[in-house]
Amino acid sequence: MSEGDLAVARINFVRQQTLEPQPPPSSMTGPVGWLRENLFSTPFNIVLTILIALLFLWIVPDMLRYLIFDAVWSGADRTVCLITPERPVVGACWPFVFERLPYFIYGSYPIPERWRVDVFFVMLAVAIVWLLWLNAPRRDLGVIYAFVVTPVCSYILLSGWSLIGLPKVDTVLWGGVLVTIVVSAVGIVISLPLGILLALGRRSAMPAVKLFSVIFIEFVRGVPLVTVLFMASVMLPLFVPEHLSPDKLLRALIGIAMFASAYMAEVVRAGLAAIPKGQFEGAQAVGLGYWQMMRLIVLPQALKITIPNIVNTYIGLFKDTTLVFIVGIFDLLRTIEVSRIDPKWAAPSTSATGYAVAAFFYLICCYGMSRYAQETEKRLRKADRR
Amino acid sequence: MAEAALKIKPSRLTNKVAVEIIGMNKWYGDFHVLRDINLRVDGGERIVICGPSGSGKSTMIRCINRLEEHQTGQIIVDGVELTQDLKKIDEVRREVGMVFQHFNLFPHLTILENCTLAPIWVRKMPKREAEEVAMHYLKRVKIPEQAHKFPGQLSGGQQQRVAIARALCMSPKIMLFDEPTSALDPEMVKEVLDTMVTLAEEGMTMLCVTHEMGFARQVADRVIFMDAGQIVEMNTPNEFFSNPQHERTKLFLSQILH
Amino acid sequence: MAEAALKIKPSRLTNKVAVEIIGMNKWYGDFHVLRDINLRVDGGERIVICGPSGSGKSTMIRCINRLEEHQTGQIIVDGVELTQDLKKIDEVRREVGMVFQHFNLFPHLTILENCTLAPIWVRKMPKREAEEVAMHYLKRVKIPEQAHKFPGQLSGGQQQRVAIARALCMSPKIMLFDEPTSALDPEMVKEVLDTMVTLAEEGMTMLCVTHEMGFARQVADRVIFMDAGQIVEMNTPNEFFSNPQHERTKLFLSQILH
Amino acid sequence: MSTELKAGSPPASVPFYNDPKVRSIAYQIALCLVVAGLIYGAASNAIENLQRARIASGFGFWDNIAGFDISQTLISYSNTSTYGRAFWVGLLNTLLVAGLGIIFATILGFIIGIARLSKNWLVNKAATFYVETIRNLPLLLQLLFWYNAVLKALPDLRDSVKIPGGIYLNNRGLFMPAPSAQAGFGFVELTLLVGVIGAIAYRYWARKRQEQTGQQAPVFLVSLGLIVGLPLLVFLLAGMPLKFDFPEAGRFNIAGGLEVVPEFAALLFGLSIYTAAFIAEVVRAGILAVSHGQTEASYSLGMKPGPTLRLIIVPQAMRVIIPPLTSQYLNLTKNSSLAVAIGYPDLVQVFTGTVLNQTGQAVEVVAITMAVYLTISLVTSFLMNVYNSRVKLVER
Amino acid sequence: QTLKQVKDRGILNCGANTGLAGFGLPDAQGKWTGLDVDTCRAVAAAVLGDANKVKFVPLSAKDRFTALQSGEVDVLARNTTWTSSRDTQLGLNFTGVNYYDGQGFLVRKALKVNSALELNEASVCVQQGTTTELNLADYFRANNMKVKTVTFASSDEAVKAYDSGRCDAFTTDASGLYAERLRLATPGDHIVLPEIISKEPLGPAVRHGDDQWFDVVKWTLFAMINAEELGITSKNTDEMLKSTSPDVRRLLGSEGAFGEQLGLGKDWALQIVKQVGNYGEVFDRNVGAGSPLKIDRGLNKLWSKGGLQYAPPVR
Ligand SMILES: Nc1ncnc2c1ncn2[C@@H]1O[C@H](COP(=O)(O)OP(=O)(O)OP(=O)(O)O)[C@@H](O)[C@H]1O
Ligand SMILES: Nc1ncnc2c1ncn2[C@@H]1O[C@H](COP(=O)(O)OP(=O)(O)OP(=O)(O)O)[C@@H](O)[C@H]1O
Ligand SMILES: [Mg+2]
Ligand SMILES: [Mg+2]
Repeated sequence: MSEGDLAVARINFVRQQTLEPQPPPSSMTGPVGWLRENLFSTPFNIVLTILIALLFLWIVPDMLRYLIFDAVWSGADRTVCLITPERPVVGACWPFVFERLPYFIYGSYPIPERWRVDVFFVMLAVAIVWLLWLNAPRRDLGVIYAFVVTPVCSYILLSGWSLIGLPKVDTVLWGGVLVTIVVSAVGIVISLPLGILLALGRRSAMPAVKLFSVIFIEFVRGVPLVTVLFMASVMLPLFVPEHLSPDKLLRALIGIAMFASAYMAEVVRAGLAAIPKGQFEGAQAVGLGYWQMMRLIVLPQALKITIPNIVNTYIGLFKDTTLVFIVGIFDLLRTIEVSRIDPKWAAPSTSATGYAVAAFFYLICCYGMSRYAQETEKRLRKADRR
Repeated sequence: MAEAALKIKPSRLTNKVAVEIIGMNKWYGDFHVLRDINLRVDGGERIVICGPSGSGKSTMIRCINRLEEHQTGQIIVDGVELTQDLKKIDEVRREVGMVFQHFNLFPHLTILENCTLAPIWVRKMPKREAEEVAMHYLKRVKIPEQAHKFPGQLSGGQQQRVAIARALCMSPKIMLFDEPTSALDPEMVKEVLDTMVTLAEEGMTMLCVTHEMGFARQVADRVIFMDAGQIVEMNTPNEFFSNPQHERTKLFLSQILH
Repeated sequence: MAEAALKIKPSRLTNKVAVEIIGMNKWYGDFHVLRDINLRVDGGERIVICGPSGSGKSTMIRCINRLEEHQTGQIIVDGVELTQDLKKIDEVRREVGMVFQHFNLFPHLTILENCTLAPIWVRKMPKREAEEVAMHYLKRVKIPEQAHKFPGQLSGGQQQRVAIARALCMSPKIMLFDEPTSALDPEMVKEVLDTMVTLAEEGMTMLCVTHEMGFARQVADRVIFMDAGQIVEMNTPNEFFSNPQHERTKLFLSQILH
Repeated sequence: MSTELKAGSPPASVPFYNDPKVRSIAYQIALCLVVAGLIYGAASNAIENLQRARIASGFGFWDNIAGFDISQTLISYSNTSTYGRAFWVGLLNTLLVAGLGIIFATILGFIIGIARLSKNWLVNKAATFYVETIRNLPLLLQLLFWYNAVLKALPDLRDSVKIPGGIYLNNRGLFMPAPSAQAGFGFVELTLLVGVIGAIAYRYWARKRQEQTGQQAPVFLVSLGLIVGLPLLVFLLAGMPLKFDFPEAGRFNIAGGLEVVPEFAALLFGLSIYTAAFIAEVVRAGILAVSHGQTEASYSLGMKPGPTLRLIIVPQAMRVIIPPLTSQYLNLTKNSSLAVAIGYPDLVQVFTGTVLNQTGQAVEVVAITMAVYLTISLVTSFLMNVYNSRVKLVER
Repeated sequence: QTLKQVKDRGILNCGANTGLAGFGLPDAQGKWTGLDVDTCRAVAAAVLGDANKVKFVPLSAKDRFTALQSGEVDVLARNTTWTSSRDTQLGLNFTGVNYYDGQGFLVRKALKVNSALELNEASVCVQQGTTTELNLADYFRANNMKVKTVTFASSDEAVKAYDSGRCDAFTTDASGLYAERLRLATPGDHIVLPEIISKEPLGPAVRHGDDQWFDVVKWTLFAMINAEELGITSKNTDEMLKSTSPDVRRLLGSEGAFGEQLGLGKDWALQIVKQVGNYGEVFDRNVGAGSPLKIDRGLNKLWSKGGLQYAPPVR
């Protein structure tokens, strides 16, 4: 307090020496201070803390015991996972998973051709990292790689092209993680642009466009995907000329993409509703056209606002991929469900072990998505602190 | 409407000192935005704060009702020190009115509802009465006929006047104005300043960030000049305008167009 | 940076008459907000529009680049009549710059990106060059150091200056200012007005809604006074201030504080 | 306004392709043509193919005897009822679980969503943890988990928890005495009606009084008294004109009485918990879309965080919340069909499952199912959209 | 026409179960195994000469009939019960019976129940199936008993619920009952009741109105049964070709033109047996002693051994 003399500062005051900016105080935190502030600041907080701690104590040990300590780790068939007088508690039955793992990943994909799936996974991983890692070099090339090279190459690779010596692999043979990834990747890539178009259509001033968008969105959103896929799977040959009848996986893909788009459209519409009119005016005033305005000004803001909803939709989509089983293609969850039927491994804990694998897989993938989205959100939100 | 019957006088302060700021510092991240602020405002005093753009004027008055947290030093408003204590913050905010630079009207409420919301919910005033008070102030800022429009349908100046009326409807003990006349035409400026003069005469304590030097001259008890996050000079308007001490102040005043 | 080398001179108008408004009327719902507006602005002219709050000033200049649709009458900008024709509206907007009363900066873009966006996408300028131009104007409004901040992190006055720089970066033929100095301190006002004077000297056509009478006196070729949606009086600044004709004008001018 | 339009000069020659009206009409015609073409193509093909395939169709099965049992029926049903009756049983079960699920999920979702924005580290993290786990696991697995957890937590039939008053709780469900009205019960019903009307009137009066005097009345307590207390009093006075059908323990089961099956509890619980995680994110997005200035303005008026949220933030956030919230409601309704996994007899289990299996008329049954869900969805989203257009901002 | 289509296509589309142990289930390599699946392989072997030229389309109980009707699949081999209404109303033709099944009950020993007739008022967990729920209701109605059914989509969940005490009994086709019992925590504590409450003849089906194709599928199945009866196995086909028995010679195509009459090759039955095996082998491999299910052949024994499997002669 350099001029702390308040008596002097009563009426007039002239600063004699300019203060230089100083570094902020190292915030008064130690671990104890942090704890006190964040966990035990009020009675309500204390109660909450204890409750949540208890919840963890209740769940975590049981889970660990089941999945690890009581689990069976090796064996050739069901007998090792049975409950016997010598072994009254049996946890997860891992040898079942070990034996079935290739099936979970590749489904019925012919064994000699499975390297193709591996190559596809690698390509996709590269695409994802290239796109999502903000400091990656040449991200413009990354976009081309991810949206042109990868899809084309993967298509050729996975379904085969006899001209270059890759035997054809029918999509009914695809399965497991492969299908889950393919379907959700396609859905994710298609649904956003389509959803945006539909959302803009729904806000359009042209009655026919608006009507079409509304009908599409409401109807698609309204019927259960299961029934649509059912119709697509068994009824489609009735609606299109026989020779046009598309591949089953493709039908499911179309259905899922349509659904995700309808949901996405509503999500985007919500984001658009939050953009003040001044932004539209500002964009128009600097001479941007409709599409430029949307692309450069409105959508970036609208999408940012609605990121949590987009992630919701993506996560929903990722899980909905499981419905491809209706058209007779087995995704990961379905391969697990089928595997547990195998009498070779029939034991009390087989199902639960299989489901634990599924849960783990979905948790990892979806958590990855939502984590990344939250980082993005945080990054973008820096712009409008205040 | 019997205006005389309305309880629209600002309530009296319980303390002699309205606002006291002692050795206050604030940072935005690494940016030292307010540096060692010391200020004491007595009840009923009218303070004008001016200074170049970005000097921290808005930030300072936002600290007074704790819209921004300060990192070191003390701020005491009407005898209540601003700390983490939520209850005290509420208490302070109830008695301190604020007019924002960007108005921050509630776009989903009509003008009238904007004005009656806080009296009804915070002061527990009957709706009827709150509306009467609101109409009184809306008349005072000359926009009673807009009462049932939404903020989005008003011109900039009209919005600003609503913001002023809204703050006054709470009959606060202390008013903080952040450039309350920026969007107004000279005529309206005069109108609003007149309102403020009346309030001042009724004994309301005011801190006003403004560049209307005329207002400063006419109403202020003291003028504070800020630059680069510091209070550079403080004086009575007369002294301040006729005889600025600090180099920076001189420079600033010399540039004002007349 | 070789500023001299930059193409930052405003482009010349193709027509002698920059803006012509003939018998224009506009309604908001039932509210007749602009009534029979007739105005002709020659290329290179500087017009100041003033008038009480809510008199329709903003609405009028917003009509000129068709942010608002007028219902009857004609508006012709640089020889192009504003009708439903989308292409023409685009053409007009490209050549008409606007500074909003509420700034309307793009919050998701940095200051620099705010300024370079339109030149890059509308004028198809190389990014490099656009950035140079932008920095030039940011320097001119004294905030080059804020170039990489986001609008939300700037003070009100800083934001307003960004809005001005953004409009100038398009080197428009005609500039519309809606209270471009409302949030600025006197010092900055002078700065900005100086910039505008320079632009005026470079021959840019300007329509400026402002209450800075000083500016009107100094730069304007004509002053227009609006009230209740009508143009009440129009004259050279000298005549306007020294010898107002209309009652309303006299009243308005008499109220200005000095 | 249109009258004044004529007064203006005729629009100078606009090239037709730049006239937005012409353009928009062109777009719309093109769109209509494409859509119509697609529909025509599909329809003509379908007719042709259907004729070729000679598939038996029709809705004659509707009135046939169903011949199977359903474990939870809201309307009377036995295995000699018709398929049509089974359909209604399934539909009502779906509506029941979906309706309750929507209510619970909304409440929980709003709480979690707001908690995710809390400054309190623990509350914030707990809410985040909730969202990140629940949202990221497939619903099916969660339902199975909850179902097994419920079954495990409840005691065996023989060790039923007996609650005085003839209530039993075990892993077969919750059994309660089923009331049936006796003479004189009409009075009670009458007073209930009176109570409800009274409560409404009281609310109205309380609002009026608040407007006039600023006093806030204990609306909730008084309403409770009027709606619950008054009829109860009359009930006692009238000599308790109710007969209870008490559940009785048999050899295998508890028979009679009202029954809440564990499948229902697990499904409702699982659905609400799951959807709440999604709703929480929807709510969070909505609240973040309201500019910070609004909160500041409200605080500076002395409003507390609670009212600020209720009166300022949420109303403005609604327009961002509603469209995706509607989606979540629809999702919940559709997800209720996962009931088949845990044995709850919803529409899909009863109708699209068993009835379809019996009759084999997949196309008809699936079409009806689609129509039902579509109707539910359209009604939901219509209501939500009406609400949404009411909260739309009026802007210049 | 289906025969021609299949030959042109070079691959047989076969509707299989989405997963039922012993009847149609992918193994760890993703290869389909099961009794029904092998029936399809046999058709492919007969028609195309290669038992692997089959595309299996997993069908749920819901879509199976529609899929067959709309032409998505050529043959439906998906443990489908042969009933009159399916034959008449749904436009199907059952080509025979490859498994005689019936519905039974599993109960806890602790309940001390010895007959299904003692199950009055019991809760029964049931897997949603084609006729399962109906049979259950019929049985209880016929015997004037009451039942509470809890219906699950998959047998696994039904068994789990039963195991955790939600129900007193679990019912499904007898073939499944044994398989499901393996899943219980302590299989020894449960017994299968003696009553079989329904007739469930399971068999492949084809579309109405294509008699040639109907014959092909029907005789494929008969060929397998006949092969067992005649002692022809996949191992001994080569020796059997040298056999002098006229029945064997006719079946294997060394005598007569029975294959051509069906529109197939001469060696159609030879290919079936060689590549897939005879009925006994297939049964044994998939559900019988050679499989983890270890189901007794019971009704599915050859007629000559006291069972019901009986095939008309090739002649
Ligand atoms: N959230 C923020 N993060 C970083 N810097 C900020 C933030 N908010 C404000 N600032 C900076 O703090 C300084 C003071 O801002 P403030 O709004 O107090 O200025 P002011 O004196 O009110 O100016 P004006 O008269 O233009 O409104 C400015 O330089 C501004 O850029
Ligand atoms: N969307 C709208 N709906 C109805 N009335 C409106 C709408 N927008 C503006 N108005 C009214 O039109 C009038 C003119 O508004 P305008 O913004 O043009 O005023 P202004 O002259 O710019 O005033 P200021 O100097 O206060 O900015 C005002 O009375 C305003 O209330
Ligand atoms: Mg400020
Ligand atoms: Mg204006």
